[in-house]
Amino acid sequence: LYFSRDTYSEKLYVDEPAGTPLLYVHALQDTRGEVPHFHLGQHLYSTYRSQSHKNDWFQINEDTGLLYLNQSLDQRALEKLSARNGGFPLRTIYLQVFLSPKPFQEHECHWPSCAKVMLFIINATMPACSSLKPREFCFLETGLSFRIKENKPPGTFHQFRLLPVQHLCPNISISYQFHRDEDLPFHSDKDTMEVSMKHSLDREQKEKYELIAKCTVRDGLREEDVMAPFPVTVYDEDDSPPSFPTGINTASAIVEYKRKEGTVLAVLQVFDADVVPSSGEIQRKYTHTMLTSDPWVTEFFRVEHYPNETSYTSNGSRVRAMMHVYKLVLNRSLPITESRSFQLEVLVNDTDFQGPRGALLLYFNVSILPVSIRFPNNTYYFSVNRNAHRYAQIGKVCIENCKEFHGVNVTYRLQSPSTNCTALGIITTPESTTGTLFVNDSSVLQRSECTEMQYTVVASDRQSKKQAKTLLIISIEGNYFPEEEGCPISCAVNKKRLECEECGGLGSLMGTCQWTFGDGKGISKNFSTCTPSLKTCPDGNCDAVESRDLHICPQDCIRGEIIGGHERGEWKGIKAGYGVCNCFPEEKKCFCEPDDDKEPLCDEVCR
Amino acid sequence: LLPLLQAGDLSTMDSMATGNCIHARKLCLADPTCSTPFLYLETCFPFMASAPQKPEKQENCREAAQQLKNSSLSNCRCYWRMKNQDACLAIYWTIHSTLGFGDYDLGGSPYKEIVISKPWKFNHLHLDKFESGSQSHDLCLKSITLCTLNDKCSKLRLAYGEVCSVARCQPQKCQEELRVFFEQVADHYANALLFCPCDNGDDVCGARRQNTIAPSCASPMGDLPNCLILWNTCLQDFLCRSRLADFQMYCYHMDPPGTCVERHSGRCLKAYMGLIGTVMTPNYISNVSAEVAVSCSCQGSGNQLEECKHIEESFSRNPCLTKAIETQMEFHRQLLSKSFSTA
Amino acid sequence: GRRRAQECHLHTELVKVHELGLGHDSDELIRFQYCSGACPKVRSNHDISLAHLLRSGRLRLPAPPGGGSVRVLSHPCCRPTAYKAVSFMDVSNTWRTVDSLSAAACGCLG
Amino acid sequence: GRRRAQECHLHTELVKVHELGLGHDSDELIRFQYCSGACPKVRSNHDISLAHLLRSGRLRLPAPPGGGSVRVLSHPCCRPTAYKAVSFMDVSNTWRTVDSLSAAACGCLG
Repeated sequence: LYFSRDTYSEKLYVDEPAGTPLLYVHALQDTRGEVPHFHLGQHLYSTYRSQSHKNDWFQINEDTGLLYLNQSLDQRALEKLSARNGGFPLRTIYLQVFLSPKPFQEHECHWPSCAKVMLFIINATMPACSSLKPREFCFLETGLSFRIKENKPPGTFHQFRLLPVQHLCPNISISYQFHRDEDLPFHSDKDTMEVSMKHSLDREQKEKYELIAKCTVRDGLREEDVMAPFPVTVYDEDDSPPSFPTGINTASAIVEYKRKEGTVLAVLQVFDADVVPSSGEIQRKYTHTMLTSDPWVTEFFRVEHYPNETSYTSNGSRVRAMMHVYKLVLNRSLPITESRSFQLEVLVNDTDFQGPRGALLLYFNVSILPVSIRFPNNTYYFSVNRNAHRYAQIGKVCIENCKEFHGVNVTYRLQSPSTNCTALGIITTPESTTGTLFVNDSSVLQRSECTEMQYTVVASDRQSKKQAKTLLIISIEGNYFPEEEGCPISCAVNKKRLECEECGGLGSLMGTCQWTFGDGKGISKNFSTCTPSLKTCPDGNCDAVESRDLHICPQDCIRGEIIGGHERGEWKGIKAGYGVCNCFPEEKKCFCEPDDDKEPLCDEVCR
Repeated sequence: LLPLLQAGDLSTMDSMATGNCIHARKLCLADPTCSTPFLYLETCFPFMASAPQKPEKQENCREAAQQLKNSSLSNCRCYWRMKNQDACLAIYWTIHSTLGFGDYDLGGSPYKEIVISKPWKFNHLHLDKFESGSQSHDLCLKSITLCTLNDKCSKLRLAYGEVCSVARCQPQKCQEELRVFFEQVADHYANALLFCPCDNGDDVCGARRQNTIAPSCASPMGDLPNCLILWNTCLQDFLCRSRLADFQMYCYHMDPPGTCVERHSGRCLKAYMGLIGTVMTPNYISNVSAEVAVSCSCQGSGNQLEECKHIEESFSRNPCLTKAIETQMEFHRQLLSKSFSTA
Repeated sequence: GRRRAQECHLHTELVKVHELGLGHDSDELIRFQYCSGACPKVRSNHDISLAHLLRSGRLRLPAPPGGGSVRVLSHPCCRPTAYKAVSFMDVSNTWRTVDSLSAAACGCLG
Repeated sequence: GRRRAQECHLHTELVKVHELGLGHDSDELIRFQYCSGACPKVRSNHDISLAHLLRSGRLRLPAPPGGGSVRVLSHPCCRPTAYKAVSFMDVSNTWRTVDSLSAAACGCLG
C-alpha cells in the first residue's frame, strides 16, 4: 500500500467545532486485495520537531482516511502549542499519518507508508461564506501533486472537495472536472468528486501527466470557473530488461601502436527503459563480468561502466531512461612483441529486473598486432656550427610511427666508431618516443681537424630488448670565434637586446643568444626575453635537454620565484610574462618587468 | 503569545551565554535525570538521522530524545559569531537529528540570530575620489571599493582571495575562508558585495558579481553532482546541515504557504550567505542574470525526481528568496548610485 | 609627533591595480603600503666618513657602461622588513594573488 | 666579468686620513673601502610596483617639513654587511685606531 501524496494540507481556523471534517488521505494498492488502515501519529509538531506535543485535537477514521477535529482548537490550546515553538508564532501544525496494520514508529515518516499533514493555523474565526472568494471554495494555495506507481492496480487517489469550507457553506454548488480530459487514464466523478485511475499506468509510456483541474462555483446566479494544476508523477519499477539500442552487441578492438594502460579499445552501449535504480545504487545493481578463465586477459584488459540518463519521446512527452556505456580498456601496457586474437564475452546483468531477460552478453573481438622497431631511412644527416655551445639541440631522430606509439618504452643511444671527434649526446623524450641530439662537448667543435662526426643510433625497446640501428653523419660548419669577456653562462640573464646578442650561452646553436620581442600586451605568452634558441625556448615545455641544466632555458624550467607581472606554467616555467623576462638560474629567480626600466629613481629622491 | 524573538526588533539583548546549547549542556550534565538520556543520545548518531542503525538502538535513541523534551536542551540554540559554534551545533543536532521529518525537512534552524542592523554610513566623498576617474556605473565594483576602504572587510576579503586565487587554489581552504568572511564581515558589506545590482546587459558587472565568491576554485566545475547526493553530503557535515536548516526555515518554509514573511527577508539573505563556503554554495547562474542556483542537477534521480526538483527549486524558483534579493539590490541601487549623482 | 612623521615608517596609498605596472588588468583598488622616511640614528664611523668623502667630491665614481647613476648610500636605508600578498579580481574575473606586493613593516637596514 | 662590475660589491679608494672628516690629523694614506652597485637580483614585486608608481608620478610624496629629500627606495640597498677598523699614526706619531671605518663586505639589504 502507498499514499498517493507525500504531503496533505488544509487550513484550520481557531474555534472550529469538534467533528469538523478536514481532509481525506488516500492509499493505493501495491497488489489487489490490500485493504488500507490509517493511523495518526500520537504527537503533533511545529517548526521545531523537538517540541512535539500530545495530539488531543485530531483524529482519523481508520477505514475511510477522513481526518477530522476531535476537539476544537481554541485560543488557550493555541497558546499552549505556541509556547513550545521556540519563540515563533505557531502558523503550521504537522501531523503524521501511517498506513498498515501495525503503527509505524512515530518519527520515521518517509513516503510511501507515511505521509505528512500540514495544517495552516489561521488565528481568527472562520469567515462568513459570503466573504470567501471563489478560489477559496475550490483549491488551497499549496497546490496539488500526486504519485502513482506504474503497473499497480487502479484506485481512487484524490477527493476534490475542501471539506471545512463545504461543511461551513453547504449551499454553495461546486463541481470539478478535468480540463480537456479526453483519453486520459483518470476519471473525475461528478457526484463523489473523487478522482480515480481508469487502468494501471505504464511509466515507459508516459511518466508525467500535467493535468488542469477546473472548479465551477455557482452561488445563485453567479458562476465562476477556477483552474489549478493537477500534476501526476508515475513512479518507476524495474520492469524493462536491458537491450541493445542499435541491435549491435559486438565490437572489434584492434591494438597496434597505442598499447598504454588506460587506452580505450572499444565501446558498446546497453539501453534500459527504466530509471531505477537511481544513480546512487546503479553501479551496485547493474553488474558486468568478463567471462574468461584466462588470467592473462584479466591482467591486461578491464571493462568500465558509465551509466548516463537519457530520454525518448512517447505520447508527446519526454520519458527518462538509462543508456549504459561499456568501454573495453587496456589494464596494463602491452609489450610490442605481444600478438594474438580472441573474443571476449562480457555478461551485463540488471540484477534489479525480475525476469528471465535481465542479462545480456557483449562480444569484443580483440586483435593485438605486433609492432616492430625500425628506422624509416638508413642514414641521418645533420650539421652543427663550430660555435655551438653545450646542450645546443642539433636535431631529432625517431623510429617509424614514433608519433603513434603510446605505452612503449623506446630508448635511444649513440655508438661512435672513433673517439676523437665525438661531441654529441642523445636524450630520449618518452612521451613522443623521440631521441634528441645535442652538443655534449663543445670543445671538440672548436678543433679545426674535426670536420665531420659519424655515429650509429641504437633504438631499443626496454621490455622486449628489440633493437634498430641507423647511421648518423654530422658535418661541422662555420669558423670558431672566441666569445666576449664576462658573458653569463645563461642567455636568460641578459635583459637588453644588445647584451643578449653579443654573448652566447648554454644551448645556443650559433654561439650567440637570440632576442625575442614580446607583443607588449600586458601579461602575455610572447614576452621579450633572451634565448639560446627560438625553436625550443621559450615554448612552455621544459624538454628533456633543457631539464638537464636550469641555465639552458630557465624561462621554461624555473620552479623558483618569478617576480613582476607573470603567469606560472602548470608545473614549471613562465607561461606568460609582462614586458621583459630575465632569469638568474643561480638564485633560481626570474623577473618580468617593462623594459623601459631606466635606473631606479632612488638617487633623485633619496640622496 | 510569546514575544517574537526575531530580527531587529528585540529591545533587550538576550545574552548570548545563557540561551546557547553549550550552556544548556552544562546545566543538563549537572542533573542526572537529564544527563543520563543525553549521554546515551550522544552515542546514537552524532548528527545524522538516516544513519543505518539497529532498530532497537533507534528506538532507545528516540526514547532518550523524548525524555529530553522538557529539558533546557530541547530549546537551546546557537549564534552566528559565537565562540565554539561547531561544539554548539554538535549538541543541537544530537538532540534534533533523531526527530527529522524524513530526509528533506530539517525541522527548524539551530541558529537564533539577533540581527541589530545599524544604518550603513559610508563616506561618499572618500569613495568618489577613486570613482571619479572611471565613468563606469558598475555598482558591484563600487561595493568592492567600499570593502577595500574598510580595514576589516578588506582584510577578510584578501584572506579568501589569496587561497582562492588561480595560481594557488586550495578548494577546502577557499571554502573555509569564504565562510569566515561571510560570518565575520559586517552584514551590510557582505550584502553590498553579493547583492549588488547590475544594469541589464552589463555582463562585466554580472561576471564580477558571479565570480566574487571564486566559484572556479571553491566549487570546481566537474560534471554536476545529483542534488540528492549533494544534499546528503551536506547532511553529513553538521555545519553545512545547520546552514541548510537555517536556509530552509527562513527562505523556504512559507508560513503560511504562498506568503513571504516580510520581516524575514533580511534573515533569509543571511541564511543564504551562510551556505556560501559549504558544498551547497549557491551562486548566480550566469553573468547576465540575477537568478541564483546551487550547482547540481537532477540527472539520475530515478523515482526521487520530485524530491530532487524540490531541492533545486528551493534556490532557483523560490519566490521569497528572489524577492529578498531584488529588494536588497534595489536598496543598493539607491544607496550606491547616490554618490554618482553628487559627483 | 612631527619628528616621528619624518622617520622611516609605513605609508598607505590606494592605487588601481593596473597602475602597479605588473601587467595585470583590473578595475579594483588595492591598498599599496611602502616604506619611507629618514634613518639617522644608527650611523657609523664608516657612514660619517663616506658622507664626507661624497660631499667633498673626493670620491669620483665611474659611471656604469649602461648609463644611469651609481648608487652609494651613506646611511642605512628605510626598507620593508616584511611583505604581504595582495589579491584582486582581474578583468576576466579571475582571482589573482601577487606575492610580496605590499610592505607589512619597515626598518632601517644596513 | 663586464656585467659583474655593475652589481653591489666592495670598492677601494686610497685617501688621506684628514680627508675622512673625523678630525684626525695625519699624513698617512689609508685604504677606505665602501659598497656600491646595483641589486637587481633581490628585488620583489613590491619593488617593481614601487618603481613604476614613482616613475609614473602616481606616488606624490609630501615634502618633509624640514625640507631635504624624502627617502623612498624601490630596490634593496647596497650596504656594508661587515666593517673593519683602520689604524694609522697621527701627526704626533701616536698610533690611532678608528673602529668600523672601512667596509669589509657588501650585500643587498632589504
